Amino acid sequence: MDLTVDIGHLKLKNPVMTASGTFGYGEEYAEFVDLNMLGAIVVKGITLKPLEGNPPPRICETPCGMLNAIGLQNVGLKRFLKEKLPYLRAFDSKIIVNVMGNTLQEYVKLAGALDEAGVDGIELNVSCPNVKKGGIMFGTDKKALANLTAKVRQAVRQSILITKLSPTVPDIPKFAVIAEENGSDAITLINTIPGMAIDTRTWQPKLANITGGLSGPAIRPVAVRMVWEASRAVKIPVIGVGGIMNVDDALEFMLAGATAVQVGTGNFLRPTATVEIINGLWTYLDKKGISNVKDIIGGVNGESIHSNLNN
Amino acid sequence: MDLTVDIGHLKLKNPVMTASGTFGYGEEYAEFVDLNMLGAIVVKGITLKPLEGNPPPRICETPCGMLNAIGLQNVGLKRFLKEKLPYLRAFDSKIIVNVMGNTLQEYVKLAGALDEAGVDGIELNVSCPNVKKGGIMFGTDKKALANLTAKVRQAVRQSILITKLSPTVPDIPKFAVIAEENGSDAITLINTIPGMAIDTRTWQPKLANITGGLSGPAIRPVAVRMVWEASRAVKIPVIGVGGIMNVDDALEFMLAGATAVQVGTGNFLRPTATVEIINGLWTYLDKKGISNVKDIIGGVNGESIHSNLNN
Amino acid sequence: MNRYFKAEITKNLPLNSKNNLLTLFPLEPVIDPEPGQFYMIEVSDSYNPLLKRPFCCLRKTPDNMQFLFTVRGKGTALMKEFRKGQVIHLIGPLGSGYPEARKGCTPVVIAGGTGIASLFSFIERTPDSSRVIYGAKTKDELLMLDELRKAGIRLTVCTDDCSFGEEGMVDQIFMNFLRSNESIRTSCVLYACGPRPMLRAVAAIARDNNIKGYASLEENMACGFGACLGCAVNTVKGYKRVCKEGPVFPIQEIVW
Amino acid sequence: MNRYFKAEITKNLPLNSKNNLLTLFPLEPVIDPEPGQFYMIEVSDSYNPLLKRPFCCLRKTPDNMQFLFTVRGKGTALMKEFRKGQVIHLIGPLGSGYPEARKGCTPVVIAGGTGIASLFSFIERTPDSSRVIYGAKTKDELLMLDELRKAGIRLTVCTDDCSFGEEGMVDQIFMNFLRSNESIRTSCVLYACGPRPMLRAVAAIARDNNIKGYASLEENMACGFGACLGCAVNTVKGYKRVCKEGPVFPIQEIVW
Ligand SMILES: Cc1cc2nc3c(=O)[nH]c(=O)nc-3n(C[C@H](O)[C@H](O)[C@H](O)COP(=O)(O)OP(=O)(O)OC[C@H]3O[C@@H](n4cnc5c(N)ncnc54)[C@H](O)[C@@H]3O)c2cc1C
Ligand SMILES: Cc1cc2nc3c(=O)[nH]c(=O)nc-3n(C[C@H](O)[C@H](O)[C@H](O)COP(=O)(O)OP(=O)(O)OC[C@H]3O[C@@H](n4cnc5c(N)ncnc54)[C@H](O)[C@@H]3O)c2cc1C
Ligand SMILES: Cc1cc2nc3c(=O)[nH]c(=O)nc-3n(C[C@H](O)[C@H](O)[C@H](O)COP(=O)(O)O)c2cc1C
Ligand SMILES: Cc1cc2nc3c(=O)[nH]c(=O)nc-3n(C[C@H](O)[C@H](O)[C@H](O)COP(=O)(O)O)c2cc1C
Ligand code: FES
Ligand code: FES
Repeated sequence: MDLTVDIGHLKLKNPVMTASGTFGYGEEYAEFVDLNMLGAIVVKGITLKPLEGNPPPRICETPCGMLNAIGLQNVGLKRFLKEKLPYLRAFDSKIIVNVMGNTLQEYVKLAGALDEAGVDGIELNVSCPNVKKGGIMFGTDKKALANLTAKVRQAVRQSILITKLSPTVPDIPKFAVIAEENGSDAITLINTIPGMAIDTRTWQPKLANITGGLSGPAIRPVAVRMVWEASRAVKIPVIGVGGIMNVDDALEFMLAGATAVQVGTGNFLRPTATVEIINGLWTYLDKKGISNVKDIIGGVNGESIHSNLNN
Repeated sequence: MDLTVDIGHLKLKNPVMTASGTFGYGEEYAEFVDLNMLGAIVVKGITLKPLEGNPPPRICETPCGMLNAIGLQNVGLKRFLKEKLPYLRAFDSKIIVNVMGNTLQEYVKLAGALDEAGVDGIELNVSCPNVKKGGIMFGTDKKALANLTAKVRQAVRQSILITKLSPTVPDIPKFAVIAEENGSDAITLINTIPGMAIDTRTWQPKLANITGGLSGPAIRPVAVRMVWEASRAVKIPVIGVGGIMNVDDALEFMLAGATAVQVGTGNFLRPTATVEIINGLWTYLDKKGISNVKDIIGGVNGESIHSNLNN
Repeated sequence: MNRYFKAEITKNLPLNSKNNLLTLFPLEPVIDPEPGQFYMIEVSDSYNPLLKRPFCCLRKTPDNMQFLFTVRGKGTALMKEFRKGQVIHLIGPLGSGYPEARKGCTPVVIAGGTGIASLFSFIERTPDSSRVIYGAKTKDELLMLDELRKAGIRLTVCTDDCSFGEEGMVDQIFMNFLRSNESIRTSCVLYACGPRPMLRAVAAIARDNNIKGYASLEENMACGFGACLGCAVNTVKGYKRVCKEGPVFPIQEIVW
Repeated sequence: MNRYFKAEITKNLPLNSKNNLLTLFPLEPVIDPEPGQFYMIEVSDSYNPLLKRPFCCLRKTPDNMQFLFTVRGKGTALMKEFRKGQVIHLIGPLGSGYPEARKGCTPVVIAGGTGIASLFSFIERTPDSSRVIYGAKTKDELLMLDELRKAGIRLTVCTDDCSFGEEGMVDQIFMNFLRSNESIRTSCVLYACGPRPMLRAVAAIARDNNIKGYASLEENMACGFGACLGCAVNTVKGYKRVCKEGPVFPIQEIVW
C-alpha cells in the first residue's frame, strides 16, 4: 500500500504531520511516539529573537475546543538552530519550521537562515491571532500577502515553502491563489479562529491576553469547508488542520481535498494521536481496497445535490 | 429589579430574544413558552417571494454544534404579513423581522413594507451563508454594506433597524461602524459560520447543499469575541448570539458588551431555553445584588493583563 | 400536561447486541401518543452529540413509556449506556401519526427492521383482520415477536438470510401476497415503516397496483417540533416537515 | 513502561459531599511517581470537557493508584460519576516533584485544603522529625487525617472556622510556630501546597524569615507534558512550565 504524498518536491512517507505549536520541538513526544513514523514534524513558531510569550492564564476550555494565547513563546532562531534542530535532524522525518515575523524583512531573514540550515520546509505563519503586530496582518491583506510570499520565495532555495493562511477572511480561495501565484509550494488551512471567553463569576476574561485562538473539534467544520474551497481553487497541495482527533477526522479532510493533514490539539488529548491516525489510514485503505492514499484526496462527491442521503 | 434594555427607541422588557430561523414564526413554541415573556421575537428570515429552500439533508451535527443549510425556506412577504404577523401581534412582545434580499432593491422593498405593517424591528440579514446570491455579499463588502444600510434606513420610519453582520470578516469593528454610520439602530452578531462535514463511509457531504452554517456552543467563543470587539467600536447596542444555551452563556455575552442576546440552537435542545434564561437573569442579579441588568453590559474587565486568574 | 418533560429511566433491557427496550417513568403528567407519533429523547447533556434523537413510543401506560431502539451511531450508543435512575428530558408526542383505516378497508402493515417500533402500537390497536408483514435481516433482529403474536393479527415474518420465517424482503412478500389475494387490492390500505430502499420498493408496488397507504419517514432533525425546517422531505406538494406534517405521509405523495 | 496508559476504576469512594478517593488499577506496567509529580486524567471522551485534568497520586502499589480529588468544576463533577469497571486514559507521572530535604534540615510541610493530595506521599516518606501543618475551611474538609496520624509525624491541624484543631489559617499557624521555635528558622525547609493566596502568604513569611523551600503550583493545562506552553507561571527566571519545570518550584523564585 502506498501512503506517500508529495508536497512540492518533498515526498512524505505518509500524510500525517504535527501542527505547529502543539508538538513543541518534538522532544516532548519522543517517549509517546516513534518520531520516525511521522510524515513531517512541524515545530513551534520561531521568531528572529526569542519571545517570552503572554502572561498566564494562557489557555482555557470552550465547548469541544480550547482557546490559547501563548503569544509565540519560543527560543528564537539562533537557539533553535543550535539546540533544537540537531535533535530533530536525527529522525527520519521531514522537518518543517513554522516562522512568524513582525515585518517582511524578518520573515525573509528567518526563511533564508532556515533554508540555509537545510530544513525540509518552511511554513509561513501569517495567521497568528495572538501577537500584536505582523502575522495576521499579512494573512488578511491580499497585497501584503502577495508581496510577502514573493519576497520569501526569493530567499528560499531548497526548502519547500508553505503558507499557513488565516481563517478570518470571507474569501479563502483568493488568498490561496495569491499564495500559489507568488511561489508557495503548499497551503496550510486553518490556523486558530480568534475567540474569547469570560468567567461570569469573576467578570474576568479567561485568558490574560483577553482573546485567544480557538482550536479543537469545534472548528473542524470550518476547517474542512476552507480546505474544500481552497483545494478547488489551486493546484498546489492543501494541508488540512483543525480539530483532527482520529483517523476519521483526518479522512474527512483528505476527502475534502487535503493532500496531508496536521494534528494539533488532538496531541494533547492523546499524545499518540498521530501514529494512531497513520495506523488507521492503513486499516481504512485496506478495508476499502484502495492501494494508494492519493486516491482519496478530494474524493468527496461535491457535485450532485443529492437527496435523502442518510436513508 | 430592572431587566429592561433599550434597542434604538424600543424598550424591551428583558434582554432575551429569539434568533432568526430557530423560532419559526413563534407558533411552534407557544405550547412550551409564554411568548409574552420574551424581550423580542425574531422570526425566520423573510424574502420578497416565497422560497422552497434546499433539498435534504439540511442539517447535521458536528462537535458541540450543528450545520444547517435550510436555504431560507419561508412563506414570503405577502403570506407573512397575512398569515403570520397577526398571530404574533397578539402577544405583548416586540416583533422583529429578519429579512434577506438578492438585491438592494429587494431589501428596501421588504423593509419598507414591514415598516409600514408596523413591525417593531427589522433585522437585515447580510450574512446568510446558505443562499447563492445577495445576503452575505453585502456583509463582506464594506461599500455594499454602507450603501445597503443607508438605502434601507431611508425606507424605514418607525421600526428599528438592526444589521446582522457576517462573522467571516477579519475586521468586524469596521463593519459595525459602517452599520452605525449609515443608520442602523443596532447590530446583531453573529450569524452562523460557514462549514462543511463529510461522511467518510459514503464520501458524501453530510448536507445536500455541501456547505452550511455552523451554530451552537462550538461557535460561542468566536461570537463573544466579535461582540466584545464590536461593542467597543460603536455606540449603538450590540445584540449577541451564538451558542447561548443557558443563563451563564447569556451573561458571558452581556459582560462582553451585548445589550441583548438571542437564543438560537439552544431552543432546539430545550424549547424553554429563553424563559429559563430570563428567570436565570433575575436570580443572578438578585444574588449579585445588582438592581439593573444594564449594569452588567460590557462589565468584563478588559483592561488589565492579569496573572494567575484561576488561583 | 406538558409536551416537554422529564422522565426517569426504570429499565434499559438489551434484547440483543444492537437493540434495547427502554422503559421510562414520566415525572410529569404527559399526553398519550397516537400510533406513529414520536418523541425527541435527550441522549447526552455534553453538547456532543448536541441534539435530541427521535423515537417512537412502543407502549404507554400512565406510569410507563416503552421505547425500542437500535444502536446506529453515537447517540444510540449513549442510549445503550442509560442507567436505571437516570433522569432525561423528552419532547413529545410529536408529529402526525398513522390515520385509522377507513371502514371496510383492510390494513396491510409492512415493517422492516426497527420500523416495527413505529408500527407496533398501531398493530396493537388495529382490527384482527389486518395483515402484518414483518421482515429483518436475520432472525436475531426480529423483535417483539411474542407480543406481536399475542396481538392476534395475521402475521407473516420473513428474513433476508432465511434464518426464520419466509425467505426474502418484505416487498417481495408483499408482492406475493398481492398475487395470491387478487381481491385485496381494492380494499387494502398500506402502513409501512422501514429503511428508505424498502419503502421505495413498497411505494412502487403500491403505485403499480393502485393501492393507497401511508409510510413513516426518517430525516435528520434538530428540533422535532416544526421550528427549524431541518427535516424537510420532498413531496408532490413541495417540501414538508417530517416532524410536523409527518413522519407519516400518504405513500403516493412522497418523491423518492 | 508507558507514561500514557489505561487504567480501570476499581473504587470511587465519596469522603464527603465534595471529595472522593479514587482507586485505579493500571492495565499496563507503569512508572512509580515521585512525591509531588502528577497525572493527567481523562474525565470524558465527549470532547466537552476537552482536556485531561491534573491530579497528584496519593499512593501507588503495583496494582493500585489512589487519587484524592475535590469537585471544583465540570471535569471533577464528571469524575464524581466515575464507575467501577470504567476504563480511562492517564498520562504520567509528570513534572518535577518535591526534592528531598538536605541532611540536617527539618521539613516543614504546609498543606491547605486539597493541597494535601500533593503532599501526602511526601509526608509518608519524610522523617519523623518533620512538622506538618494542615488546614482546611472546616472540619469536614480535613481529609486523610487518620492516615496522616499513622505516619507518625508531628501534625498540627487547623480550620478557618475553628470547627477542629487550632483556629486560623495555615500561614498564621506557621507564623506562630516560627515565633515559638526561633531555632528552627535556620534549619527548616518548607514544602507547601494549597490555594494561591495561602501560598502567597507563606512565601512572604518565608522571605521575611529567610527560609528556603518549595511550593507546588496550579495552572490551566492542555497537555501536561511540556508541549503546549499553556501552563506558564512567572518566575524570577522568566516563564516556566508548571507541568515540566514544576509543579514544584523553589518558593522564592515564584513571582506572585
Ligand atoms: C420519526 C422517527 C422515529 C424513529 N423511531 C425510532 C424508533 O422507535 N427506534 C429506533 O431504533 N429508531 C428510530 N428512529 C431512528 C433513530 O432516530 C436514529 O436511528 C437515531 O437518531 C440515530 O442516532 P445516532 O446518534 O445513533 O446516529 P448518528 O450518529 O446521528 O447517525 C446518523 C445516521 O448515520 C447513519 N449511521 C451512523 N453510524 C452508522 C454506522 N456505523 N453504520 C451505518 N450507518 C450509520 C445512520 O443512517 C444514522 O441514522 C426514528 C427516526 C425518526 C425520524
Ligand atoms: C499539578 C496539579 C496537581 C493537582 N492535583 C490535584 C489533586 O491531587 N487533587 C485535586 O482535587 N485537585 C488537584 N489539582 C487541581 C485540579 O486539577 C483541578 O481542580 C481540576 O482540574 C478542576 O477541573 P474542573 O473541570 O472540575 O474545573 P474547571 O471547570 O476546569 O474549572 C477551572 C477552574 O475554575 C474554577 N472554578 C470552576 N468552577 C468553580 C466553582 N463552582 N467555584 C469556584 N471555582 C470554580 C476553579 O478555580 C477551577 O480550577 C491539581 C492541579 C495541578 C495543576
Ligand atoms: C497551544 C497552541 C499553540 C499554537 N502555536 C502555533 C504556532 O506557533 N504557529 C502556528 O502557525 N500555529 C499555531 N497553533 C495553531 C495550530 O498549529 C493549528 O493550526 C490549530 O490549533 C488548529 O488545529 P487543531 O484544532 O488540530 O489544534 C497553535 C495551536 C495551539 C493549540
Ligand atoms: C436552523 C437555523 C436556521 C437559521 N435561519 C436564519 C435566518 O433565516 N436568518 C438569519 O439571519 N439567521 C438564521 N440563522 C442563524 C441564527 O439566527 C443564529 O445567528 C446562529 O444560529 C447562531 O446562534 P446559535 O448558536 O444560538 O444558534 C439560522 C440558524 C439555524 C440553526
Ligand atoms: S426537526 Fe425542526 S422542523 Fe422538523
Ligand atoms: S500543560 Fe502543556 S506545556 Fe504545560
